[in-house]
Order: sequence, then C-alpha cells, then structure tokens
Amino acid sequence: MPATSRRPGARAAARLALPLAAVAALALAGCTAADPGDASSTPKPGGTLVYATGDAEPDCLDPHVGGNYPQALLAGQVLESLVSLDEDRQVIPWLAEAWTTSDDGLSWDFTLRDDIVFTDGTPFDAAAVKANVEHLQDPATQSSTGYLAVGKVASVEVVDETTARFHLTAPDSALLESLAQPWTAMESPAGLARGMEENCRAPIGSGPFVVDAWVPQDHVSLVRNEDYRGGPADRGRDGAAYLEAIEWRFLPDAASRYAALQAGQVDVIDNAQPDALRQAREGADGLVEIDAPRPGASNRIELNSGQAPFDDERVREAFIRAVQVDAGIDSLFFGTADRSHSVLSSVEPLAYSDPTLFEPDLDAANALLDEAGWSAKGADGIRTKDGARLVLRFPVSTNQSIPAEQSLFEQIQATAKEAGFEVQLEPLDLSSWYGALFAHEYELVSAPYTKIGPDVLRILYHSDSIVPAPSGYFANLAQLSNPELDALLTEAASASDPAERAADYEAAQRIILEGFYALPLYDQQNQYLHRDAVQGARALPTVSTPWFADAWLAD
Amino acid sequence: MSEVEPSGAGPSGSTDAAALSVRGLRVAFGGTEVVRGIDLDLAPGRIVAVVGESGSGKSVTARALLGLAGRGALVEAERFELDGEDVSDAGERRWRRLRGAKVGLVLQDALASLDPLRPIGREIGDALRLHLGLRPAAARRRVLELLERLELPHPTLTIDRRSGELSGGMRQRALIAAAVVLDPPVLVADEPTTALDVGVQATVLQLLREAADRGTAVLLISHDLAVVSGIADEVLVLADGAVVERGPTATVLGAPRHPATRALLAAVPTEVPRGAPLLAEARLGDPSAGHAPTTGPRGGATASAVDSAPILEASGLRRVYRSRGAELAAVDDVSLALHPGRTLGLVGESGSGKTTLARLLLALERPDAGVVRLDGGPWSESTEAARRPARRRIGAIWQDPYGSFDPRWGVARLLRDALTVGGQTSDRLAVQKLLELVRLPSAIAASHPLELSGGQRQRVAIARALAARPEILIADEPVSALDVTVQAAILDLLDELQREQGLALLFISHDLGVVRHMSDELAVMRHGRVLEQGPAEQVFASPQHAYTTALIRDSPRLAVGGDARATASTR
Amino acid sequence: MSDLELRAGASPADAPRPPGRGRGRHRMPRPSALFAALFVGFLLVAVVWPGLLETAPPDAIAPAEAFQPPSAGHWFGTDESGRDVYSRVIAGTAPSLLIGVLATAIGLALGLLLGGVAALGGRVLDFLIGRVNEVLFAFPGILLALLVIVLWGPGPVTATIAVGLSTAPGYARIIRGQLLAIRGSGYVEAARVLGHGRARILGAHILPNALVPIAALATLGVGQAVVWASSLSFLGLGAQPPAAEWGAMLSAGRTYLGTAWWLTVFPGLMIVATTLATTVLGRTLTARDGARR
Amino acid sequence: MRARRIRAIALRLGGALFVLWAVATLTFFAIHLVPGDPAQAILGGPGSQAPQETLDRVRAEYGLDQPLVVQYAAMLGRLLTGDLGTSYSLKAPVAELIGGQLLGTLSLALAALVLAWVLAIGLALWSSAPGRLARAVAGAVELTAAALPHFWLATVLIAVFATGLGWLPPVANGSPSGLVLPVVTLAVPLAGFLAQLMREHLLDALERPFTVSALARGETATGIRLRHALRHAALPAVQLSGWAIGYLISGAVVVETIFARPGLGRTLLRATELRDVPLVTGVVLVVALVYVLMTVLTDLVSAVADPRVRTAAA
Repeated sequence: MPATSRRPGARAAARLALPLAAVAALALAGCTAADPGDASSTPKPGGTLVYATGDAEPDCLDPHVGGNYPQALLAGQVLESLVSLDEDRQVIPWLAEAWTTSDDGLSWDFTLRDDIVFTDGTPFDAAAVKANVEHLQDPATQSSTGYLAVGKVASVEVVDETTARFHLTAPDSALLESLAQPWTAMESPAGLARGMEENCRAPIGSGPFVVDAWVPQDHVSLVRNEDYRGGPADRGRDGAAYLEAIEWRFLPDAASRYAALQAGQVDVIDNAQPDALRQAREGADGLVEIDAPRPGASNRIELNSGQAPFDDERVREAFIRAVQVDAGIDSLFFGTADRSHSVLSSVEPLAYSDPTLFEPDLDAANALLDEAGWSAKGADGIRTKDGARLVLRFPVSTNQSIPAEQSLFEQIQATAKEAGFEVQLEPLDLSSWYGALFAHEYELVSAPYTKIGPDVLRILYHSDSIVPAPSGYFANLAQLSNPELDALLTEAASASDPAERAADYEAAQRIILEGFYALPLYDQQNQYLHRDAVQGARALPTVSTPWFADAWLAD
Repeated sequence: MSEVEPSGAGPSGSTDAAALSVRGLRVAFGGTEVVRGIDLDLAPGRIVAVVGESGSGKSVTARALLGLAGRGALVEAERFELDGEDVSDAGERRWRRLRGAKVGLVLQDALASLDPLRPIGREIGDALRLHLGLRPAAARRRVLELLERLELPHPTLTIDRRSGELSGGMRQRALIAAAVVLDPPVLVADEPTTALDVGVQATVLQLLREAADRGTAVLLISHDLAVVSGIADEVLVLADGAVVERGPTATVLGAPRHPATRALLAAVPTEVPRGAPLLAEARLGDPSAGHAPTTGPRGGATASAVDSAPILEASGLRRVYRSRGAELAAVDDVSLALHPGRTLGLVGESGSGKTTLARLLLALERPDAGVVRLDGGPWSESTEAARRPARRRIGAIWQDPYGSFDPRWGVARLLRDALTVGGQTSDRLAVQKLLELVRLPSAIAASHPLELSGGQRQRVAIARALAARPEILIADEPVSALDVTVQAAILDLLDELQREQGLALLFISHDLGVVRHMSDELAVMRHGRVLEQGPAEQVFASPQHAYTTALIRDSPRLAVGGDARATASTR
Repeated sequence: MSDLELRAGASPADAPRPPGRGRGRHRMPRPSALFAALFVGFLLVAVVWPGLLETAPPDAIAPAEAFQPPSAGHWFGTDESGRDVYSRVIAGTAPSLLIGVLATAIGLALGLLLGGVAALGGRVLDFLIGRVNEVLFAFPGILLALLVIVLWGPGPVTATIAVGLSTAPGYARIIRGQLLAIRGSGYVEAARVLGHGRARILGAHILPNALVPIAALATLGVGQAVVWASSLSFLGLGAQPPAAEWGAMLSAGRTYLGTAWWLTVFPGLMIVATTLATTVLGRTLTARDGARR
Repeated sequence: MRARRIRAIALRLGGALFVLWAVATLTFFAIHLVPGDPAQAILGGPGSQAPQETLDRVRAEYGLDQPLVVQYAAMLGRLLTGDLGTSYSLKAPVAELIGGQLLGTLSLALAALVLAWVLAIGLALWSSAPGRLARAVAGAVELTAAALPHFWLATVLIAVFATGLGWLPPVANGSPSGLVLPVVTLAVPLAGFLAQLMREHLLDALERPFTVSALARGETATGIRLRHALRHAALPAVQLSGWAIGYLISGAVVVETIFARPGLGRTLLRATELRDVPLVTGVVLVVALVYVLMTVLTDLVSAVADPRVRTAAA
C-alpha cells in the first residue's frame, strides 16, 4: 500500500489509508487556504470550474472499489462521509449528527441526519449505512482501503431509521477517523445495487455535485446537486454549491497542466511543481496556492535494517550523517518545502522531531564506518568489507517521485559517496518497483504514506507489517523488528488517555529516529494552485482533498 | 577540321523564307566550347538532318535552338532568328513563350519522354493550356482532333491513357503530337528513332515527313545515316562542334568528302556483306571499295561448318511467365543450333522473347518444356552443380556492359576474375593480352569501368567473356546502346575474334541491318516463336513470312544516290 | 529555370561519366559534410575521452549553484543540482550514442537476418518473412517498445532493445529490396555465367555490394534511434535522470522549462545536431556509393 | 478477369486477417509472459492489499485459473464474434472503451498526416529549388524537423504559442484551436521524413527526359515541379502511409499525454502498465486494423495513380 504518489502522471498508485486509532483530541493548525481577501466579496453563483488533476485517472470512480487517492479527490465532490475533521483535527459531524460508544468499546451508535437524500432520491438512513459497510466488506467489491478501514466492524445493526449501531470484533479507537476518510463514504444503496460496472462510472452520493458523464482519458463532468443541504459541521452555510458544474480534467503532464492554468484554460490544478509554486508565491500570474500537506507519515527514506549492511546501526547512522539534504531541498523546491526531522507529517500534533540526529557530520560517518569494519576503500572511493562493496540499492518509483525529489536523491547519492557509499539509484516503474521491494532488493526506499493520525506508525514500523500480504506487499519497509516498539504501538492504539497515548507515541518515535531507521525529508507535498478568480475553495482537513461546495468564480 | 562545302549547298544568303536562321552559333560550358560557330537555316517544308558521333555537339545544338542549352551554358550567335523574330538575347520568359508555340522538340524514347503518370491527353494539351490559355474541355477537343489527324486508333480512349499503357507506336505518335499540337514553324527531333523497333522507327519518320509536308521546318538529329538518308532533304555533318560537311542528302551521302562523313557512312552495316570489316575499309578513303565482299578465311569455312555437329542445340524450348493469372509464353517451341565458327543471328522486336531465349541457352532459367544440349551432353536438364564446370564454355555479353560489372571492381580485377575461371594464370601479363585482344590500351587495366566510354566498356565485357576461353558466345543486343561508329568497331571486333577463335556466336539484335551483316544463319522471332530460320542471305533474298518482309521493308537503309524522299515514302 | 535544363539536358548516351558525377550529385554541399565529419569527430572524442572536453566533473553536486544560466564559467549553465550542463552533455555522449548505436545494431542485425533470408532463401521463406514483417509493421514502434518494456521492465537496456526491435522491420524491407536488386543485377548474372558458385557470388558480389548502402542506412538510423530512445525516457520507460543521457536530461529539464530553458535546449541541440551530422554523413556515403553504380 | 479480381481481393483479405490474428496472438502471449499476476492487476496493481479470497474470486471471474491455451482459445473465440472482452482495469467492455477513444486519435493522426503532407510538399519543393543556399537551408530544415523528439517539440510549442504568445490553448479544449498544437507537434517530424523522401524522388524526376519534353512545350520550372515531378515524388511517400500512420500513433502516445487529449495512445500506455490484457489486445488490434486498412488504401491509390504499379503489383 501504498505509497501515495504525488506525482503527476502517477499511474496505478493505490493510495490507501488505513484505519487509525484515536481521533478526537487531535489538534493542529489547519490547512485550508481560503483567500482572506475574499471574505468581503459576495459569492457569485453559477459557472463551471475546471479542475485539472495530475493524479492518475481512476479506474473506477467509486472509492469503495480499491481505494486510492485519485478516487478520494473526485469522490470528495460527490460523496459524503459520516464524520469529518475540523481545522483543529477534531472529529465533527457530517452525515452523522452524534455518536456514542459502549464502555467496552465494542459497539458504537451513530445518530444520522434525517434530512439527507441521495441524488437518486433514495433517503439516507441506517439501512443505507448498513448497506455501505456490507458493500465495503463484500469481496466482490474488490475493496482494499475501505475493506481494511472497517476491518474490525462485525456488523451494522439498524436500530431505527436514524440510528445505526456498529458491532466491533475488538475495540477500535480509530473508527471515527476511518469513517472520516473518503474511501468509506456513503453511497446510495440503490446505486450500489446497480452493480459494479455502472457504479464505477457514476457513484451516487449525497454530496454537492453529481457525476454527469465520464469521458475516459479526458474528463469527468460534475453538475450541481440542486437539493444539496449537507456538509461537514464546519461548513458554515447551507444549500447547494455556487458552481453550476465542475469539469474534472485529467492532465497528467505537469508542464502542460501549469501552462493550462496560466492560460486560464483551467481554474485549479493539483500536484503543482515547485518552480510553479514559487512563481505563484511571488505573485505571478494571479495564482493562489493551497498548501495542504497530507496527514500520516512524512516523506522519508527508509533504511532496510533487515539485511546487511544496514542491519548494523553504525552503518545506518553513518549514512544519515554522511548525506546532505537541506541545501538540496532549498534549491530544488524553491523554498516551498521545509525539511522535516520527524517520521510523522507536520500536521500530526503528536509528531516528534529531533534535528540533532540528522546533523551532517562526515568525519563521524567515516569513523562509524571504520568502526563497523567497512574500513577498506576501493580505487573509486567506495568502501569494502571482506571484499564486499558498500552498495546501497535505492529503487525509485518514477511514478511516485516528482523530478525535484529524484534530483534530491541524486544529491544524496553524491554526498553519500564522499563517505564511501555507493548508492545505486534505480528508477523503476511501479510494477518493477514493487517487485524490487517484494524481493528485498533494496537498502534504501522512499514510500510515503497517507493516513490520519499517528497510528500510521503501527503500520509502518510494527513487526507485524513485515509479513507480506497475499500480493507480496509489506508496509514495514525499514524491516524494523523491535518488541519494545511493537508493545508501545499496540498500547498507544488502544489507549484511552491522551497523555499516555502521546507519551507512547513519543517513545515509539524516539526508538525509530534514534535507531536511524529512517531519514525524514519533508512533508508529503500536496499543493494546489488556482486562479485568484476562484474564491472559497478549500481542502478538507481529513485527507487534504479539495472541496468546492462553497467555491465560486469571481469572473 | 575544315568544312567541306559543296558549292551551292551552303546556307543561302536570303533568310526571308527561313523558319529558323542561325549564324555563328557557339555554346560553351565553363570555358569549354562544345559548339563552335554553326550556321543553320531551316526552311518550311524541308527536313534538315544533323549527323555526327556523340560528343560532336549535335544534341547541344538542338537544345540551344529551344533555349534549353542548360544552366552554365553560354550561348552566343551572330544571328538567331526564329520565325522572323530575333531571339539571340531572349531571356527565359521569352523562350517559354516560344517553346511549343514556335519551336517544338521531339525526344528519343516516348516511354521516358512522356510523363508516365499523366494521361497523354494532358501532356499533349499542355501547350494549348500554356500558350492559348485553353480550358481543359476546349484543349481536350483540340487534342482529340489532333489524335484523329495522326490516325491514333480510338482517340477518345487513348486520350486518357498514360504512356505506359500504350503500344510503342502509339506512344511515339503521342510524343510527336505533343510537339506539334500548336503547329510550330520549327520542329526539332533529337535522335527520335534511336533504339526503337524498326516498325516504330518507320512510323516516326513518316510522321516527321508529314509534318514537313504540312510546311513545318524539321531539324532531325541523328547518328544514324541510314535513318537520315531516307528522309532528309539536306544533311549537315558535325564533328567536334563544327559543321564539316553539308549539302543535299544525296550529294553528301553519295560523294562524301570529309573523313568524318565517310566514317559515318562506312559504319552503317546494312548491306555490307558478312565478313567485310566496316571501318578499316572506310579509312582507306575509297567509299565505293569499302563494301566489296572480302573472301577471308571464311569463304571455305562456311560450307564445312554447316555439316559439323552443333555445339549448342535447343529443341522445343518453351518458357511461360505467369502474371496476374494470365500466362504469357515468352519463348514458345523454339529450336535452334549453334555451330563452331558460325554466327546465328536472332532478330526480333522488343518483347519478342529474344532475351528469354538467351537466358534459357545460358541456363540462367529453366525451360518449361524442351531441352538445351551442350556438345551433345545435357545442359538445361543438368543440375547447376554439374553445369558449373562447363559454364565457362559459354560466354555472354549484354547490351549494358556496365551493369554486368561489379561496381566495386576495376577492369583488372574483372578480367582476373574471369581468367581464373578459365583456369589460366591471372597475372598482369594475361590481363594485358586480353586487353590487346580487344584492342584496348593496357593502361585501361587500372581504371574503373565508370571512367570508360560505352565502346570501351563493351570491349572490356568482350575481353571478360573471352578470358574464360569460351567456345560459344551469346551476345544479347551488344551494340544497341552504341553510336554507329562505335557499333561498327565492336562488330568488326566480334567478327575478327570469331574468326580467330572459331567461336560459335549467337548474335541477338532488333536491328536487321546489324544482324544481316553479322550472321551466317538468321532466325526471326516474334511473340516467342521463331517464324523463319535459314541461311541469312536466303532469308533476306526471299523471306517466307510476311513479318520478315515487313521487317526488311521498314529497316532504314542507306539510299545513296537515290531519291531520298521516294525511299522514305515507300510505306 | 536554369538548373532544370542542365539536369534534364544531361549528356547523351555514350559520353563517359567522369567519376563523382551522375547519381552522386551534390545534394549536400561539401562544407556540410565537412562540418558533419568534424562534429562526429568531436562526438568520438567525447565518447572515448570525455575528460578532455569536460570543464567540470559531470556529477559534482553544488546545490548552491543550481539553475545558473549559461556563462563563461558554465557554458551551458547549471542544472537543478548545480551540475555543469555542458560537462553533462559531454559525459552523456557515450551512453546516448551507445543506445543509438546498439539499437541500430539490433535493428540492423534483425533486419539483415529477416531481409537476407527473405531475399536469398527462396520463395516460401520470402513469403513467410514477408508476412512476419507485415505483422511487425502493424505494431507501430512505440507499441512494440511498450510490450518489450512490459516484458523486461523499463531502463536503458530495454529501451535499446525496444527501439532496435521496432526499427527491424523497416530495415528488413530495405535490405531485402537491396539484396534482391543485387541478386538480379547484371554482374551477379555475369558471375553465374562465368560459373561461379553460390557461396562465391554471395561473398564476392552480393554481400560486399549490399554493405555500403546498409552502412549508410545504419548511419541514418543512429540519430533516429537516439530520438526514439529519448521519447521513451520521457515516458519514464528509458534511461532515467541520474544518468547523464541526453534524452533523460531533456525530459528532466522539461520540468523547468519556464525557469531554466538551458536545461532542455542544449541536450536537445545535441540530439538534433547528432542526427543531422550522422544523416549528412550517411547521405554522403550513399551518394558516393550511388555514383559508382 | 473477374475471377482474378476476386482472387486478388480474397488474397488481400486473407493477408489482412492473418496479420490481425498474428497480432492478437503475439500480444496475448507477450503479455502473459510478463511477470505479475493479472488478478492483482485487476485489483488495482501490485500495491493492493486484496485478501486471498478476493484474488481467487477475480481469477475465477476472469477465467484466469484456466490453462493458458484455454484462455487463448477463449480469447480467439470472443474475437471471432467481434467481442474484445472486458477491460481488467476499467471494468467496461473494451470495444466501448476503444470506440470512445478511437475518434480522438484518428482525427489527431489524420489531421497530422494531412498537415505533414502539406508541409512536406512545401519543403520538398523548396529544397529542390534552384540555388545552392536555398537547397542547403531547406535540407537542413528537413533533417532538423525529422530529428525533433515529439515531447520536446510539444514543450517548446506550448512555451511559445500558449504560455508566451497566448495564441493557442496549451491543452485540448474540445475546439479546433486545441487541436492545432498537438497536430503540429505530430506533423513536423513526419513532414521532415516525407520531405526528405520526396525531395530524393523529386530530383530524380527532374532529371528524367519528360521534364525536357515539358520544358520544350513552354512549361515553367514551377509548372514542371507541380505538374510532373511532384507526382513522382508523392507516390513513394504515399506508399509509406501505412508506416506513417503507425508512426503517428506512436507519437500520439506522447502527444496525448502532454496535451491531455483522450485517445488510444494514452489508453495503451495505461493498459500496458496495468497489464490489462483485454484492453492492450484490443488497442493493438485496432491499431493493426488501421494499419492494414491504410496499406490497402495506399495500394489502391498507388495503383490508380501509377499504371506501372498496377502491372508490377500483380
């Protein structure tokens, strides 16, 4: 799973998000970016907004099927979830007005809004919630993300029309966050009943827009849901969207996408390139940026501790001390990305950061390597030990790395060489990249991960995650196997006391960082650019997808 | 060379009636003068022939008359009047107006000289469109009229055909039609009959005569005096860019004064008896003696050879080609025999199957029926492996010697390769001997065929064929691509070599005159069949087949002293 | 008008042709051939001894000097990691040309095999190979390349094979025609008449004479192969950025076209210039060969 | 005569069917040689965490649990009935998917072909014109055009005409103006190729005796180029049209990506990466069919334009 690709033209990158524990008390600076200057102007209804996405075109618009980020981007306009997050990352009502949980944590009651109707006329009720969860759990749906998100749900009971009771197999403090994700959004049961083919082409929800037509390789037309009256609790207004329609275009090439935005041919783009962002920040062309880093893990390079040479902590530390990252980030990202020293996204309040661990120190690196037995050097400056060269294989998924990031890897490669590392960058397509990971043919790998909350650490660093799924995939790419860490992560996932949880996660992150299992780079970049005529657009705090129910065009 | 000018035959002082009058025409390319002061008058209704070997400047002269001497050509004339208009300093725009309207040009081969991708109607109509601005429909009517006048069958169908879809004669008529559609006062015909079958040749000459009879002034360029003799009113002999002799046809041909004229005359093989050399005699200076039959070592050999066993014998040969589902018998039931020291002449028009027959005899193709036997043993029915050692016994030369040389090889290597096959030493001496044999200087050994003239190349080809010490030589149109004088030299050489080496020779040509001069026996071929076969003189004296009669009739022949116009209108 | 008459009014039949005239008319003026030769010489130096031409280590990272426009210090400017673009272009010569040359070699080898067997192997084989070729032709270049890449994964090696494969049917067709023309030529016939055997005719006449045009074809093909390979790089299927390969540099630099035009312009010019130079040389070769025919 | 014609048509048709069959077969086996599990591909690629039972279900549903030969036979059977199957990744009938994309690519390719022809004719006429300089310059233009990688040309065109001058939209917009840049991108390199080929034959034609005949009729140099030489030059280029359409479809993969146009090229690129066997086979078959049709068409055109071809072709 997946690594979320943030790259234009990213194909087939399944971007899944896993259920996550505890939710309610998270607080962090938000990431919406409504232009402050717009507050005074009056929204003007009507018009068509053209959105150009660089993400892969989904195979299926129903986010229940599979479940990746491109699907989430579009589904956010059409479907609604039971709950949402506000800018302080507190869980807030959406389709569910309120919820309670039993003392043993094994049953949850959701009170549903009674005024919501799906766009096909089917009313939203407890039976619909039941149908949706069952749809996610049906193998025929071929759901991956949603399937895992509701993995602990044994059944949904229709208590009455507006009350749905979730029965769990085990306590799941991440349930609300799981349900806040677009991959578990609510669809019309009648729509689901049409069968996968039809539902994939036009899922029916209760959101501000309705899928009108999908022209593959080109665009999806969304039209306004005239009867819309929902929205997350922090929406601040009622009623239908201002925009009459959205044309959701697939524009995989970053340069063309930016050119189209500059030419006014499109109104909003995602996956904006660093140099374009800098130009926008400098006020060029009347463009406005929405910077919405994804939650979950930061963007980092994992060091495979499961095999030589990185099974030796000294070698890991030597590598991390040897490489120079900061200058590269500055120049390659034109100041649009900040260096991270945490394995968690900066939007996660529990992120623990320790810059001292990542101070470059070539002398220390050399000393560590000498100490670890890699003292001999070949003619080309590469260290050897017992005849073996100090080679680090670094498969790079070209679908998931933007050019600037690949350049950064090249710089890491160059600086690591000074300490005697031979970093072999291997740009690969997604299939081959997975192949290299499954076969453990890597020492370094970058695989960002989207997820709400610090529970992402359990997925990424719990030893259970070394066990591959049937497809061969395993999330613990650092192959970190540490019983103490496992215990901390498990405990944190079920802890009810926020302070205890925070302490557990800090301890866990210290183990990861101080053991030099990962080299954090920066947050998962997720930047949108739009023309300044677009007003009122924002990214939802859940998984940072844009939301246009309150957007309008000023020209 | 000084010009020999019979009194009263020079360009007349009065040019009032002349359609074209040129004085002191000079054409130079980059400082090299190729036409050096030619005077020329063309009068309506008269045909003037310009003859000369290649390189004599006749083609350049012809082109210069249309302002087409080419880029880099410096054309000067003291006087240059076309249809009463001074064109000595005409620019390209003015020439464009004149070409087609005032002066037309007929080139050699209609297949190449008409655009193969355009219907002939459009080609012919071009001049109407360009000079009269006629719309397509009007032009088409005019073209149809012209086609009818020229007696092309089915004009309404023919007009939409392209040159490749027409028969040789029709396409040649179309070519002339394209030049005369506007009835220009002057018509220049540049080698209009060269390499054409005799029947087509006759048609072309007749059409030119008709044009003249309608009042056009015709300039006929040719290297072949036989062609000229039958049709021209006046002859100019060109050598080295200057006129060396001029006068009425009968005078010039009947009493040639300049050696160049005599050489040209002598080179015409028609009616020169078998065994008599063409050129050596001419150089003696007595044209009348030139054609006396020589009784060489041949005289006696002829009779005995007939009785000798044939060295190569074909019987009932048949070769069928399948094309688009149709079957075409290129060679159909042909039987013939080659005897040592004797020549079998094979004559026929293009497409008659001559070349296929040659290839069958060379065992380059397998007959569908019939056999070829070499020296009584199997040949066509043998396997290639068994044939290979005996292959050297049959040599061959082709029309295009250059194409038969590996382009990467020089002369010496070509000859050494062949010498090896003949099992001889292939040293420098052997190569020199071979070159001597074909009367080539030994320095040629160091050159590449590219650097040689056509005649030299054919000599090298012959040398190569002889290097393997063949007993049989198959010569397929060996002289058709050559000028008459060069042709004469090659023919003399072949004759001599045959005499020296006792070769059995199969001589293939479309030119009856050449074949007659070369052959002991003669076979006439048409549509894949041999129509008639027998001793050469007998076939000529009393042809048994109507086709043979027509061939003989249409073959141009030197009409020395006779009435030129009468000869031309024998058809 | 002018040149028309000269061309068409070419000399009558029997004049000896001076060497160098005839078909080998000078379509490419000589200076261009000279320039082409000089440029190819330059490329060869860059391949064999890049250090001679480089002004800086091609892989030396200097983030502080990123995106500098062309200057006296950096002739072609610097890239996103502060590397000297000129030196990278020089360093990229070998891998780029290697892809071009190897791909052409693969295409030609296959083309020779298919075309050779078709032309010389008898009617049945000719028919069969004709069908095979038709099928290969029905896979447009990139389609074939995609299949190959899917089979063996992306990367410079597969890209090379893919480009080679996709050019093979074209070569096969031309080579077959060439061989057939030679096989039916007068001199092969003359050699048969002299009694030379198959092997000798093949070795002494057919192959040597086919060689020069095929070599010319190869020269023409190298430039095209470089262009094709760069397109695959762009699609993320060929050589990838860390490599200083022109196509990869071009597609990497494309991202920064708005900020740093020099990143794409110079490698692009190299590709175009290489194609131009090899084509001009190939032409000269063909023309000289044609003159002898 | 008629029987012969029928036979010729039958042969031609048989040849076309053979090509299609071979293309389908090659594609089928090539894709099945690829490491990777199609069931995985159906479930969203190797990164999916689909449980075993989902995988099994998918295998059964798509017949992937059958032996390869059975799958192959099933595919041929479906193809015979005109059914191209269901896309693994898009879960929709392949015929329908391709039908939606075909027009975009074909209109792009055909427009580019036409433009390439116009450009090539202009270039060839220019480069065969008298004057060493003009000839050298035009020759260099041809070569350069042929050496331009599509993606690079597209980038430059966008930078100049869309971002810089603002004359044309940088990406497709459903109107003809959006077609301009992609068509130019595809046409220019092809025009370079065609022009080189045409110039070669144009110069050949200009040396043939019939041009002298035409001159002697009073035809102008331009008239000779247009009315005579151009036909001779165009014929060999026409015969390349089958190849050209393949070349254009190849280029469409890049061009459609950059200009965000829907089309077969992008579909193919995606389908190949996703190992979507039915979709890849479908696209390949359609492309092969277009190629075959184009070849037949060019043969017909050549035969009509040139009687020599007709005789030789048989």
